[in-house]
Amino acid sequence: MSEEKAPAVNQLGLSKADYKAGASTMCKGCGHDRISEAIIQACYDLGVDGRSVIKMSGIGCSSKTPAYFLGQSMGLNSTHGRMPSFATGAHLANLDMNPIGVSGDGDSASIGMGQFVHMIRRNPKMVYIVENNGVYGLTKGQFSATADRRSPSKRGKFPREDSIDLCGLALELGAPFVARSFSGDKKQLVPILKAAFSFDGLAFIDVISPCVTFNNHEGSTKSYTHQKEHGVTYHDPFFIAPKEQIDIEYEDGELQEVTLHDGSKLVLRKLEKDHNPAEISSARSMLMETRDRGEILTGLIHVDTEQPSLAEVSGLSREPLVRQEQGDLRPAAGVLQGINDSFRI
Amino acid sequence: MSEEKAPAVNQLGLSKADYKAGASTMCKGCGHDRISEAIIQACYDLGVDGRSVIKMSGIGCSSKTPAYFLGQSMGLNSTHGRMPSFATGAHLANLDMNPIGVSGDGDSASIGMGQFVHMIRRNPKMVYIVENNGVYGLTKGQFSATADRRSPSKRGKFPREDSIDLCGLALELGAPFVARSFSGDKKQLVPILKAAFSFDGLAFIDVISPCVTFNNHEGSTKSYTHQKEHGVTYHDPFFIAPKEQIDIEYEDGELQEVTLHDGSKLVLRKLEKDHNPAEISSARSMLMETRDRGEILTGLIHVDTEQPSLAEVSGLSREPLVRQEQGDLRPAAGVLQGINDSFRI
Amino acid sequence: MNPVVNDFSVRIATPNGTGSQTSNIVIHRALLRMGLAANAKNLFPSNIAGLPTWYQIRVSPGGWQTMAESWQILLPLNQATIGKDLRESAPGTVVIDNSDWKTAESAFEGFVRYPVPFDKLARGIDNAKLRPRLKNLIYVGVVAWLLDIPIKAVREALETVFPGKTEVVDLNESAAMIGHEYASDNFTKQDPYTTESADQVGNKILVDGNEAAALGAIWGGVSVVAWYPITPASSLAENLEKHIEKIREKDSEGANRFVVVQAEDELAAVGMALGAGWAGARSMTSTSGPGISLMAENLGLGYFTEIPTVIYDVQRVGPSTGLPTRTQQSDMLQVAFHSHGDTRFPMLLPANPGEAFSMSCQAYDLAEKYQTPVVFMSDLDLGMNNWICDPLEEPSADFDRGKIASDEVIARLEKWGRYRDVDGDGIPYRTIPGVTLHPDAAHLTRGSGHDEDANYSESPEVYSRNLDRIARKISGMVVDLPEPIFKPGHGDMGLIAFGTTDWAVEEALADMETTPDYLRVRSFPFHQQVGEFLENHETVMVIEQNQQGQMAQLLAMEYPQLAGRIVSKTYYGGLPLSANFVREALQSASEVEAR
Amino acid sequence: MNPVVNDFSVRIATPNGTGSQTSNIVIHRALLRMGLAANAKNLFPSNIAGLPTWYQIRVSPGGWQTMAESWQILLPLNQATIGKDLRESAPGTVVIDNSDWKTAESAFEGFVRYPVPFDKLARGIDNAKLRPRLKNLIYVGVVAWLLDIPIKAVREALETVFPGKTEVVDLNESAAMIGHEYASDNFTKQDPYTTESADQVGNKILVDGNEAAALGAIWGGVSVVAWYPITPASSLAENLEKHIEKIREKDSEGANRFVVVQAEDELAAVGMALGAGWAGARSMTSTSGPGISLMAENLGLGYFTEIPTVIYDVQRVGPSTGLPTRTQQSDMLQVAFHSHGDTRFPMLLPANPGEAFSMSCQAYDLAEKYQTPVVFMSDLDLGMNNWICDPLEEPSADFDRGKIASDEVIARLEKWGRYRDVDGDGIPYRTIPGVTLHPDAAHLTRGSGHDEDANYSESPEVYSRNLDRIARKISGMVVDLPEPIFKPGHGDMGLIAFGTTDWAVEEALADMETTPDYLRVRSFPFHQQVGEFLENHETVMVIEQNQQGQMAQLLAMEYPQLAGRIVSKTYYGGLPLSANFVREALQSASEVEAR
Ligand SMILES: Cc1ncc(C[n+]2csc(CCOP(=O)(O)OP(=O)(O)O)c2C)c(N)n1
Ligand SMILES: Cc1ncc(C[n+]2csc(CCOP(=O)(O)OP(=O)(O)O)c2C)c(N)n1
Ligand code: SF4
Ligand code: SF4
Ligand SMILES: [Mg+2]
Ligand SMILES: [Mg+2]
Repeated sequence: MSEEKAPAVNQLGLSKADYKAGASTMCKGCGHDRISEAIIQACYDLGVDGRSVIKMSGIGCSSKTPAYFLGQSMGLNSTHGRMPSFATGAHLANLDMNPIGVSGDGDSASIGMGQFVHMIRRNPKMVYIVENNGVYGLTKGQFSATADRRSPSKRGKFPREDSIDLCGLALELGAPFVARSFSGDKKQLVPILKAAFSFDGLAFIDVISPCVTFNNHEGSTKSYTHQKEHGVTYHDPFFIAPKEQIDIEYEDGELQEVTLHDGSKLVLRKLEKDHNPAEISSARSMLMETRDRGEILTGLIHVDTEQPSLAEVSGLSREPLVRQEQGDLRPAAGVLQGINDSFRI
Repeated sequence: MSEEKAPAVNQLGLSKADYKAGASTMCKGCGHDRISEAIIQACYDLGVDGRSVIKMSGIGCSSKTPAYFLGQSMGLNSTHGRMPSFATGAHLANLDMNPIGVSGDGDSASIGMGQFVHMIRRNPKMVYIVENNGVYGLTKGQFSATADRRSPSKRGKFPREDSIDLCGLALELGAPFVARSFSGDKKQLVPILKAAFSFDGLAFIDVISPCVTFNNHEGSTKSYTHQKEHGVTYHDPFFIAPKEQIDIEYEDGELQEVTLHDGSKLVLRKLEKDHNPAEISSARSMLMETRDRGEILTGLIHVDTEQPSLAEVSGLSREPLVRQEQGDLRPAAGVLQGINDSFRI
Repeated sequence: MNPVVNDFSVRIATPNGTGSQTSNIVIHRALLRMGLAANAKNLFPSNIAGLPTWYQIRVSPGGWQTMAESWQILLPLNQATIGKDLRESAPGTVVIDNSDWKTAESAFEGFVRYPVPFDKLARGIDNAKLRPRLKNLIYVGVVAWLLDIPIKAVREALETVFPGKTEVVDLNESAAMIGHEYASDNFTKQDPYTTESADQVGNKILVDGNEAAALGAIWGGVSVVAWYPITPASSLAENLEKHIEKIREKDSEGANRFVVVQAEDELAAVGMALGAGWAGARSMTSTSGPGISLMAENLGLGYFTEIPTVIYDVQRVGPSTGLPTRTQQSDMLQVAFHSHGDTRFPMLLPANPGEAFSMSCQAYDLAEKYQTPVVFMSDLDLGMNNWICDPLEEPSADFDRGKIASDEVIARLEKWGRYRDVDGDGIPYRTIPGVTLHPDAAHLTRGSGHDEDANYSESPEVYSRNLDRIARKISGMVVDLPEPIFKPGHGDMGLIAFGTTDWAVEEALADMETTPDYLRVRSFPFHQQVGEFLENHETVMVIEQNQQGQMAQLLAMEYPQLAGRIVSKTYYGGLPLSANFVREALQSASEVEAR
Repeated sequence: MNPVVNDFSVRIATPNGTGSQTSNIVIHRALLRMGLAANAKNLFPSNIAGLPTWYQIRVSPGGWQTMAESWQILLPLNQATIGKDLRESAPGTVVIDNSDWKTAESAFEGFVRYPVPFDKLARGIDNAKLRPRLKNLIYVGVVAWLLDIPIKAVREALETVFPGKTEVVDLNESAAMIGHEYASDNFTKQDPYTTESADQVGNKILVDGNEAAALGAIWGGVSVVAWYPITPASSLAENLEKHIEKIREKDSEGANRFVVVQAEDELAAVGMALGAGWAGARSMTSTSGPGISLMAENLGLGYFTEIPTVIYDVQRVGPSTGLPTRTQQSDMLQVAFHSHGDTRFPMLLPANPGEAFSMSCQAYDLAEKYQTPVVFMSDLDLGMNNWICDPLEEPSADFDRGKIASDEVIARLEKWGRYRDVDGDGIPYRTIPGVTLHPDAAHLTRGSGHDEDANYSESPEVYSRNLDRIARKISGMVVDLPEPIFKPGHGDMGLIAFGTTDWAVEEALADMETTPDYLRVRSFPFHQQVGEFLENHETVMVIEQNQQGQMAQLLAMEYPQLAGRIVSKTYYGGLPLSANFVREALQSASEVEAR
């Protein structure tokens, strides 16, 4: 299986260190650092060329993390809540690049809600990660819109509103790839990330990522402990790259396979209960049921590989726009003449 | 029943004309005008004092309509997509007032998505009407975010993205009062509006309101014809004010009653199929099922009278803030002394 | 009575959304067919149907494209405004009214009246379904009779409006003929106004500024367009989409070499434009007042991280919603220092469709060469009204993509850093993700303090140095920005204007004896010539279309030593500026001087 | 060696988020307990833990509250910056370093070094769990030894920091004593710096500007607060909530007479504030750069529809994300002309906590009296640093709610209209929904063109008239806005500053022989005195904390005739301004004059 002991270099001949970047300035133990590690692991395993990735983010502790992974990739740390629009523009400019968008719960669910919703509708190819800790870390611990009503702040205050479930929202909006994971569960997060990279469309991943400084205390529903106690999942996922030999034996019905656009597969080993992420109704009811029970569902919640991506519906050339030259872009001599004629009096 | 032939004056001694305002400047036949009429009718029937209402709106044809109903009420025509925040502020300033927010699909689902979502979470007492025509009327017919993918523009272009179902979104966000109606169906819209006025919390009503100038052509899924052909409902509603004598005879199980905060009732006469709007799961499944069948569900979709309103969770005085005087607001003599002491070195 | 040939304005008052716009355009087009450089201004409300609209067509010997303050011929065909329309007309005005309305006779006193029973005549239109729209054509016929416009010209105009639809043209023509016949049967000409064919237009074209700017963008190589609808900017992006679909060559698979995205709002639109610019595509967004306000924060990011993109601000009357369908030049101060913190945005100030095309095209070079958002400051009058002007000129310059840190460049430079001032001009070398592959190229662009190598820094020195370099870079743009245009006069007074104010100035100066020296500013930051112009004139009047005198204020800030010489004259009622305003402004100034 | 008593700066370099902040505050507080007007500046990064922070405490005979450019005592306790910290220190600086780090001896050359084995000493702390935090207290003890700060003062400081927690105080004190003992056992004093109790503070208080402004808002009667977190503004709203919960009297049912809403963003925050202001409540929002940019459009609505509200802009270093935890005065131009179209926003310019309190309180009267958003322009240095100042003064004036069209007023006025200029001062009478019940009161407030009766209008005359009235109203505010403060000097030069720049100016002027006349501007639009000041001085230097000289530019715009007299001096590195900068600026000017 691909998660077993990694070789010293990957298929590109790169070592894991080649996927790292500057030293993190997160607090020690911050969930966000674990997500950066998972991204590094996934890209290393997949043999991604860092130079084909662009890292996009908004503002927040989470949004700083692109400085701490994939040092060979360029990135843009934009404005608060606006990562989706910057990423969409960058994506359209160059379809060859693989955007990873990193955001926070404040960044996406509060100020960025509008862009979050509309990015899902547009469905650009992109991995969209929300590093969800239920607080504004960088501004020192105010509630975000994913803070649960029953989850007190360190000072014992409670949020006045119900929290937003970004996965629920994404499902309602028709997102084609909806997953949730936990920064403390690399075993689950890494294969999901790999599947997300292989997905041609918006792959949304809500990652519960505890803020050790402001929201990891008793009673918090975004703490490491809470997630360990209340997280549920219905699958053990593992990822198989197109080239990998599949030598897994399995009983019928125990495993579900999701074949992604580039031919790779996410294999889901069923636990306890049936849940077929390809069926939207199954996804919806799983999410609602667990939510009603106070559980936090993780894993691949929904996937739909049929939905056309933004580039497709835009009829966009596969040759990146950034590579088009003056000869491709400026109309030929004579065309202006014709236009002038049409304006003639 | 309350919808029978209206008397010449209502309980306040006001005639219907007292609930009108300036002449409409909408296009002839515009759905929005019918909604204004329904608001006038509902307020007249309820005997609302116009001076206890504030009319809030954003920008668009729809958002202009507060100039055309309830001429005795004050109103604020704010900026594009920002009605929710202005209305929230005005509401908090004076809990005695009853805000009616009027918005468009462009105003609420495109630029205003963030405020729409967060207003639902906050749950201020207010009637929130989206006059939904699937286009930007005032800027001449561009697609809005509620334009269905299969619904062409007058020039035959199709939207590139799936539409947003504002009722679905409201349900997912936990809105306590979710309804949909049709500007062409006053019989349904008026009682729903009355129930909304009587509701202590956010009463959201998505009203399909055809734009005769830009989106009423063949193929459009927001046309009068389309709504008449594809609209479905499971209830005939009627509204009973607290003081009204109930002399309706009914068979058990045929009628559902929703008792609202002021003691009035919305009575739902069952059609065809069972749907209990007090059950969120019933609401969800009805909405999903009809949507999947290409139908547009109208009626009261969901109601939850238990959810605490913004004023409640804020512990706000029932005495309106605007009526508080200097004596109530400025700390007593001596308090500053104490504060200075605490700052003493 | 001597005939007045080719020298009058016709004002047509109608409710909007009733189809009268077609008739108005037909009259305008018919005059154009006669070789007259007729100008038309559309004064429309912020509404879809039913509110007052005025359409004013002007024919003048000089072929002026400005709106006159008065009119000689009035068609008060809106019952809601007829009283006001008549009151605002000068004695002797020719009035063509609807006699079926039974307006009090007294209202027409002092006018030359041609009463037409439009409602009755309309019953003569066979096609009942189209009758409400065709009814408007009747007044076209009456006007044609009045001004002696050949029926042929009317038909040709109809053919331009309904290309290839002979049946529709026939229907419309016959409706017009109803009016024409009624007038020739019932009226004798009592007024002097008439037309004669002439050769005022020659090779000229008729186009509005938004369409010209849209074409400029295509020639400038734009490939990512993100916008959000707003009057008066919408037609810029809409025309761009329409044309680019046709004239931008497809790739070998027939796919698009561009993308146009209708964003969910202006925050997203400018975000997409900046994202695309950052990734290396030529990108743009277009908007007006409220939208430009919403873009403040993101534009500040673009300025400080040095991302090329082009913003079109088609100005309308502000503040707030203001008069969304009226014209103004009142976003100047806001845009110049947009966003919090120290910024100074380059602005292009086109005055006519030719410049709208060329400056729009050039904007992409400027944005990429100087790695900054460039703001194209148009206005509703330029953007949405049609102008007779010279044909658009093929740009002579090739794309200038500026300093791109290709792999070779990085290898060549001793040490490449995203924000290093290698050449001493303040302009660093930028990378393009996926194109620049050199291992040193990667970095994270950020709006927070950063050093020459794009690393995070909170050092005061690094911060100040960076800000200074950017300021130097922006100031350095003058060598490539459109130069001011100097037109010598006789007086020792100077006159400064910009944008569409130019048309009124040109017309006013044309018939003055002692004209001031005139400098038309075409960009910000200002060229040296602007300072010299202030130095060379004791008094410099600045005429502009906003309340505060924003250009005058910008000049005072940039040239404090000379600020005392500036006299600011402003119009801010929202109508296109008239030559008369300029005349009176200059008059008042010379009076001041004479005292 | 003569002792240097009560005249030095101590600079402490640590990584943030390690608990060192407590130790720093204890040192500061201990000096205050001695009666010294010690000032402390916290230079912190935009980060939660691990990045470099500096804390600089200054004791001076004058009790100056500005930061000195240099320091006499350095604690380089951050391994990431020790090299830089030492390099930046002047020869002779006293250095207390961590000798366990094995820093090269050579780095300490020229300094007076007291090496302390902090790591080793820390092992002496019993409480293993608290050891990492308590470890920081060791250097408190060393500093106490060095400066002869009585242990009693340290203990009292700890009691202020941990009120009522004797156990914690004991623990901390004993940690401090480890350092104190080590130092007294191992070092002999080799430097001259020491302290003595004094009476510099008297009745004074210690408070930061955000807390003072928050209290001012409570005294000003704010009842609807909507905000979105952002450094350095967050603590304003947070303190407001904390205090108002305690000191605003509850109603008879124990319910709140206020509401604080954490909005989803700044667009919503200002929308709520304006909605509440429109409805008749006193309302506010607070933010910084990026947030103030996002408020542009809605503030324009507030300006044009004439809605009272108060906006607090705690300025930080821009543009874009800039240096979010550093100070600047660089939003001046943006705010003055915020939003598209012609606007001119009144700004209050507090320089110290006393003014933060009084101007914040007054802002609500101004907003309601003049029916406009009023912007309170603070900055990070004022807002987040503690200042020693006079006690806050109970406001003497009662609420001035301005012209409210009550039922009686409407009945009395011949014809009431929301935007009628009844009194000739440009200020109309406003209604309060639900309170004004007169049948004529109802109207629809709108951001589009409107006439005196709030009806929709596209008339150019109506529009211009309305804009002119608003401009007149805003200009008329000067009678109530805080006046500039004039401080006569000797030279014939003038000096203008505003906000926190004042502290550095005051200090610089105190020890100069020939001082310029000094005018501290405290609001915009400017008072007549400002123009007169320019008139009375051939040269007026304007010192401010931004790159462009934004105040100088505003002055040039407002007084073009006198603009040539303005000399602009700017600092924009983000540190609190030093007196030395002012001294050098004045020096350079007098050199210019001498030439
Ligand atoms: C327009 C704007 N408003 C406010 C801020 C201040 N701000 C910086 S980060 C942040 C919250 C970030 O929270 P989240 O996205 O959850 O990230 P986290 O730090 O928790 O990872 C805020 C409000 C800003 N930078 N820009
Ligand atoms: C910030 C901003 N952007 C754009 C506009 C232009 N605009 C006015 S109305 C409108 C769309 C309105 O559509 P909708 O809300 O659906 O209302 P409708 O006219 O269809 O009733 C737009 C984009 C604006 N006024 N403000
Ligand atoms: S404050 Fe919270 S989110 Fe930010 S780095 Fe620290 S632990 Fe992580
Ligand atoms: S354009 Fe459409 S939405 Fe607007 S008034 Fe006309 S019909 Fe109604
Ligand atoms: Mg967070
Ligand atoms: Mg609409």
